[in-house]
Amino acid sequence: MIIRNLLAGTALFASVSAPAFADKASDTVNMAFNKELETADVYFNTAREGLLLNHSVWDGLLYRDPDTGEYKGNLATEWTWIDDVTLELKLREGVTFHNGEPFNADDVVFTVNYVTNPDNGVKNMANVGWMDHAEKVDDLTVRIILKAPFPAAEEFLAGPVAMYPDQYYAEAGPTGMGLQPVGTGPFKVTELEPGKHFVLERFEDYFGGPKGKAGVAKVDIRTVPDTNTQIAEFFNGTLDFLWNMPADQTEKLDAMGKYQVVNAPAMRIGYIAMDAAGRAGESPMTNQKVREAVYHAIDRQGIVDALVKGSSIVVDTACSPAQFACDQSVEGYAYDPEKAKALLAEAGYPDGFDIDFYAYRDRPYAEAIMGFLGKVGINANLNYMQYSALREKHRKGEVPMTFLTWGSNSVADASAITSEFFTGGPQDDARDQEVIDWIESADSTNDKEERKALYSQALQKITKEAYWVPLWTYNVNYVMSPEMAFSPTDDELVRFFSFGWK
Amino acid sequence: MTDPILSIRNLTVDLPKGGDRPHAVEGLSLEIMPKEIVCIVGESGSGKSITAFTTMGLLPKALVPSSGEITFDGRDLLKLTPAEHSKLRGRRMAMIFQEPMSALNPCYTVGNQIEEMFEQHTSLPAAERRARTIRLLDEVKLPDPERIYSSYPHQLSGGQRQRIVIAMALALDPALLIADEPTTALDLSTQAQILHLLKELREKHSAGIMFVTHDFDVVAEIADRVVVMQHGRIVEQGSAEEVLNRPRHPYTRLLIDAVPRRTRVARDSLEGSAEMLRVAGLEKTYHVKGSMFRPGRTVHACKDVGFAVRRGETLGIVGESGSGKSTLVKCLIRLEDPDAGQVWVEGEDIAAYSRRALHPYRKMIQIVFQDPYGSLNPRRTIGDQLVEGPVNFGGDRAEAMARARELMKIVRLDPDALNRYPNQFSGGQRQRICIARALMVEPKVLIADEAVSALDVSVQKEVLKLLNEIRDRMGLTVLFITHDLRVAAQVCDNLIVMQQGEIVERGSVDQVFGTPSHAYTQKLLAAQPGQDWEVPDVSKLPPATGVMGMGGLA
Amino acid sequence: MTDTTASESPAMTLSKAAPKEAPLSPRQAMVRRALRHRGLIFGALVMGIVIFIALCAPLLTQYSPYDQDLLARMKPPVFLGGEPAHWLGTDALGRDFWARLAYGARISLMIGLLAATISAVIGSVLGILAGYFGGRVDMAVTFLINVRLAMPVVLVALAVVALFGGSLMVVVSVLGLLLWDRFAVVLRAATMQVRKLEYVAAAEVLGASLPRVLWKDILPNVMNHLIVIFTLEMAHAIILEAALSFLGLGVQPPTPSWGLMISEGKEMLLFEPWLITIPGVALFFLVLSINMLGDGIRDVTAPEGRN
Amino acid sequence: MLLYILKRLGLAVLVALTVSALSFSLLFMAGDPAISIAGENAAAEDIAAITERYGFDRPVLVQYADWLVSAARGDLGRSWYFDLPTTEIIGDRLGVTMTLGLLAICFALLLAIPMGVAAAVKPNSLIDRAALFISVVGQAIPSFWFGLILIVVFSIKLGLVPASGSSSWKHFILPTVVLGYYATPAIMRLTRAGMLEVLSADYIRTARAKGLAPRKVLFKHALRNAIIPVISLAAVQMGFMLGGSIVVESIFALHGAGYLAWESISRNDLPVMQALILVFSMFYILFTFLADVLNAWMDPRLRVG
Repeated sequence: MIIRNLLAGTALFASVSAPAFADKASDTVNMAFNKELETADVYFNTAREGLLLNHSVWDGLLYRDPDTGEYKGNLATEWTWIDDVTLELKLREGVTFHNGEPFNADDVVFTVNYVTNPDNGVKNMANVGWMDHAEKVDDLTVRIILKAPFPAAEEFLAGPVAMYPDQYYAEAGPTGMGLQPVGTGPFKVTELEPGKHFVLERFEDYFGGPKGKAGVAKVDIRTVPDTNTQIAEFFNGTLDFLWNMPADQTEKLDAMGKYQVVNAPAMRIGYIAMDAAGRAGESPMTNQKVREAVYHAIDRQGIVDALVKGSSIVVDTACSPAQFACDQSVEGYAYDPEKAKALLAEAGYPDGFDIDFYAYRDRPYAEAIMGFLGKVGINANLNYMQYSALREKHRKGEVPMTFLTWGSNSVADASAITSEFFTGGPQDDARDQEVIDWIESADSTNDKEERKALYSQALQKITKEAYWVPLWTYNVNYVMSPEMAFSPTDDELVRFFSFGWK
Repeated sequence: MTDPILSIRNLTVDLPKGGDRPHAVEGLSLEIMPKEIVCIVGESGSGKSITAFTTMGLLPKALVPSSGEITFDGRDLLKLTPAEHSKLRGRRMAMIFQEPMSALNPCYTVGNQIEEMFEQHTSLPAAERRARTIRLLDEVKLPDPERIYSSYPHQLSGGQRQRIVIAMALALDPALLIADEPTTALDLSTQAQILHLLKELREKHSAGIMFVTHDFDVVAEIADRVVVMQHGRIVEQGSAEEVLNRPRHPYTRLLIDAVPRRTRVARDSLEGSAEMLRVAGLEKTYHVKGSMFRPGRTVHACKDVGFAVRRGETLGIVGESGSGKSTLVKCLIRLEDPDAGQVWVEGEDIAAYSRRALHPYRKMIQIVFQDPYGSLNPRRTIGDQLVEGPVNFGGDRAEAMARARELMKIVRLDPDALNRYPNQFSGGQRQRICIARALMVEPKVLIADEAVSALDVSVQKEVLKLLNEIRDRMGLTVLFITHDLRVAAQVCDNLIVMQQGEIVERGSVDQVFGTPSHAYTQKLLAAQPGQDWEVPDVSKLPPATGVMGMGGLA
Repeated sequence: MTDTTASESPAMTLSKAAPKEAPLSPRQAMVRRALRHRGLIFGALVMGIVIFIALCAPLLTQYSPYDQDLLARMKPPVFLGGEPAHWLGTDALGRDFWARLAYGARISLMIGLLAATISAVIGSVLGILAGYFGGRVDMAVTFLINVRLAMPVVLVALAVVALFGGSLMVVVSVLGLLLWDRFAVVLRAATMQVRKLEYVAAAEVLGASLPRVLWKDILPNVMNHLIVIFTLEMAHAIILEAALSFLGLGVQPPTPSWGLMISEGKEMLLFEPWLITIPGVALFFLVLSINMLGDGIRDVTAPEGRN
Repeated sequence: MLLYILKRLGLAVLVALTVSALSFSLLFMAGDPAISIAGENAAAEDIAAITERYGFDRPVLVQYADWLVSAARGDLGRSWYFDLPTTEIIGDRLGVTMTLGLLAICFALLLAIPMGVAAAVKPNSLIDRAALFISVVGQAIPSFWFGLILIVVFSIKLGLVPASGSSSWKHFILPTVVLGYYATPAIMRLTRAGMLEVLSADYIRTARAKGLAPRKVLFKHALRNAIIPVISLAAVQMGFMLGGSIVVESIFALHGAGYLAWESISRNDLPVMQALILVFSMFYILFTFLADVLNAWMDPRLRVG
């Protein structure tokens, strides 16, 4: 009986009666991170979990409405470009930090100058490196001086660039901030065990910006690394909110009919990068026909339908459709294994070839890709490794072919991905001067139309030359207790303040 | 006449199926009177220990008494429940074992272990228990009872431990004392003391003693009555005087005849025979490393040892355990490197030769070890092990095999045995094989290191005879290492006596036994049991009577 | 005095009784004991089946363990209502589960055998040398053993695989290099014991060279320990590989390793538990059979070992 | 006595040094640590800055010497991931692991010793077979699999205990069973074998010949001797278990040192890994040392010269 139950899945939960989600009464949402967050200081972590805390505990100067994509004032109420590299912002009055410290121009100046100073060792320079420094004009007016024109400035100011209290941070530093975060956001952190446990409570004195007052009194976050354990806890009612559930489990949970299951698109896309420039030595990947064959060989739609599921779509651009300037009219190469074989034969590989194939996440997707490659004769040997190890190998140019993903830090601008990988940097496998030039000029102008046009050109060429095989967009599955009210956005950001009850 | 303390009638103990015989003990009957020492004698496998263990109720589970009765204290012990039998043990009947080294629990002080007797069987207060324990320690003549009381077994010598076991056995003044080879594992001098102690105790206490042994000297020393066993049956019993001097059963006669005589078989003079081996100034010191809780110490195992042996001579090296004779042997065959001194073999001093230089001289000196079970590799056939030597010295394998067949005949084994494995042979056969193996390389000197000590008397006799024959036939020089003075007396030409790494006495057998000069030798000789017994010449006795049953008792 | 045989303990009477009846060579006696040993027979039987499956995998299934079918994912096995075409069902990529299991037996056995062989060579060489020579050699080996024992196996293995990437070779080497300690410890002790026996001395006196003594007199007499430890470590290596694969740091997919199958199935633990139950049970029985085989060999080669 | 302890300690330090040197060279041989520190979304310039800041361009030997010097001062470096002192992070996690380890070893001892003793007293009886079964199964069952099955049965199906976390004693039940069961077979086998050996020892025969009650023979005389090697095995097992709790901690999401180790591996947080290897090996060394002392304390042959 037990054996049979162990074998047959769904029978297991016959006895799982209506779980006791008693949390509406306590006004607390229990949720889990599946990795340990290194520090709560947003400038010293690069994790998605850190971004989540960032958005609920701190505020940026601006705010991007997740529904309309429109930028709104947040800690700043008005902002104007004085010139290409100078942005003046009027600050909101009467905002206080969780520790009671009032918010003013000094905080902005301190924060910007602190994080842009390389000596302070901020981890994610890409988020702040575009700023040179900030200047105080008066108590409620500041100017941020850019190093060079940076079109995505507003996006970054609405995203990762959080404002810190100058007095507290000067004293506590990153370590203190990591252990006792202080921000202006709708939630304050009341309990924190590094990497293990965060308790957020509604900040009653929240100034009431565009984020709005927190809908629940408390969010209790524990680190539960294992998906199964998370689901088990969810069944037992000790978790109310599952986030980033894999597609298969989500389907099963949905089929049980007891829980709310929501899927939302994410900005992350998957892609196959190939060593077109031949950095790893003479490899078949330097041949455009081979790259096209790879493109033709993989049934991306099939993988999306069977494995990725949700709101994911197949993409043919080296960026996410949700990003600005990501031209969706680019046409890729369709699934056609016969064509792929023919191309391989043309390229001089009628019997296919062996190649090292690297991946760091979503092992089943990688295996599925390998399965399709195998069918046209490309025998891919998987090297599944830690991200850091893979990235290092890639940077050294030792990776002929790899399955990667990029989430763009939820920055809704093509520059957050295309510029990262196609401007001749260590992870640029194409090293196409034309592409580099187009993107560089796109990134140094604030003219939106011009940028769109330049990006379109670059993206066209990237796909045409099959430098990458763009695969699909990712999606995020949320599973909630029946009482919870939450509508996810399509940028992989869980805004805790928008949690509520039905 | 008083009633016997113990009366065994018709006892049969079954062996588990598949053994070589159905019963361990069959139809056994005997009686023990108060203050009487009854010796049960027999070779290994005769069932003598099983008789003792059945009486104590300590048989292994596989062995079951199937018939007969053992009357003790008016009750049949075989009908008792284990719990009832357990109550008798220690209080009414007690036992002394062979191995004093392992008979005591290493984790508790000996005082504690003796006191347990009182704890279990009496309700004496603690102080009284202690006092009586101290008194017992005093009674078994242990020095400084207070110190001994709180000693752990490992801090005591074998003889002292045996006294503890005896004290334990005597604690509650039992009516029956069973001693199972109590002195076999002890040195000669200790054995003498223990035997003396037992005789004394018999006088003071009224207990009857069942004394199991294989040693006729011990029997002669201590027995009032003797029971001889063979293959689980009693073949003869009677008073000690009768059995020892006028044995009637052929088997008893065989055993007694096998006891080595204290006199040497006359041999041709060795005068003029060439010197074969000379040892001079041999020194060997061991450093025993300390452990975390024990300091290291240095043992001087050989001090300035020197002697010479002629061709054809048998030199006996006699000493108790720890006298350094084994170390001497190891140095001679270079299993150990001597610290100093010379070992001359045919004019070469091999003491300091490197392993490589030594190789050709290895075959000059060969050895037969004590343990017949440990000296043959169980995973190789006899033949393979025999040809090992010649092949190592560059010989031809087929030739060596032929010689092996030859030698098997000489040691009186079937040459077919060469294809078998050691486990298919008995102890005596193995020793013959070992002798053959040693002879394979045609050595000049053969060392017999306690080579017959582990064997039953009758087998021992055969092997000794074989050794002598081979010596004479091949002109070997023999170094005969032994702790057994009788054996030494019988086979050796000359003797050296070792004590604590030094040679304390040397001379011909007659000199050493007749007029010992060193106090230690004198003490050793005096400690021999059964000195008053002159082994009878069996051939001069009247013809043997047949198997006797209960006759002896009548 | 160390005169022991003159005693007549009941146990000795028994053990001596046997050879008299029918003199068997040690090998014959061993075979006879082996045939009577139930655990050994069971172990050998299961092990035999696994080896058979591993060797004959291509004959036992028409599927390749690598062929995926995204439209037939996670089909349940026959006994849970699946179709007979895939009698053990299919995995998350639609690969035939039975084919993966059968080919996976090869991987598990190979990892076990290779890793145990590497560690057996390292461990027994060190152990035998230490046991034979004693002194400084022994001190050095004991130190190495201590160092090895002080290194947390799982942690180090995980770290190495994480840093160097997980290929079959890496996994096998890491396990082989980490599991030699027991060989060394046991063989050191066994060699010390055998070394004291007089036949070793006799061989030396008979002029046998050192390698010959080690090969002819020491090795055969510690061989039973070696074999027993070999089975133990083989089982250990198989379990560890599974654990590494489970933690995502073992051999590379799509290699059909049982550990990897459990790791892949773990994702759906709560919904399709058979995905981990089947390879888990297979792994359990393989390890069980190897261990029972080892226990059996120990009992059979050293009859006094258990009772 | 003192000298021997000093010698022993010297040896322990040497072992620890060797282990640390081995692990250091192993860890730092592979991969550029700067990328690990920078994290997944870091850009190129971040990585270059980090390489310089941490001095990863220096020779490995220099870096090891550096590490060693500060380790001697009790500073095992800063976690690249948390940017906190590793000692602080590990100290924070060690409690859970120690608790788990102690509970598990107690569980193992409580299960193994009585069963081992009972099995030895009645060989081939039902209880002997049961003990054999438990130990054979224990050796063969993969602990990660066993853990998952226990979660499914006791946590999901029966809802008796929580599936993960470490906030109450209930959370420790399943991990204790899994980890403890892992150590059980070895202890049970040793207890059984030891008891069998001891029970056939001469001094047990002596004790029985003294007419002692069977219980006293068994517990006072037999167990006391048989338990000595078991205790030292248990201590060594404890050392192993702390190092081996990675799997169990990751399944049950216990935030202990084992889980930290696993996470640190996937984060390439070398200082933490390095420190953990050192800490775990120190524990092993400490436990074996304690086992020796305990042995000597229990066995007068070692204690009294």
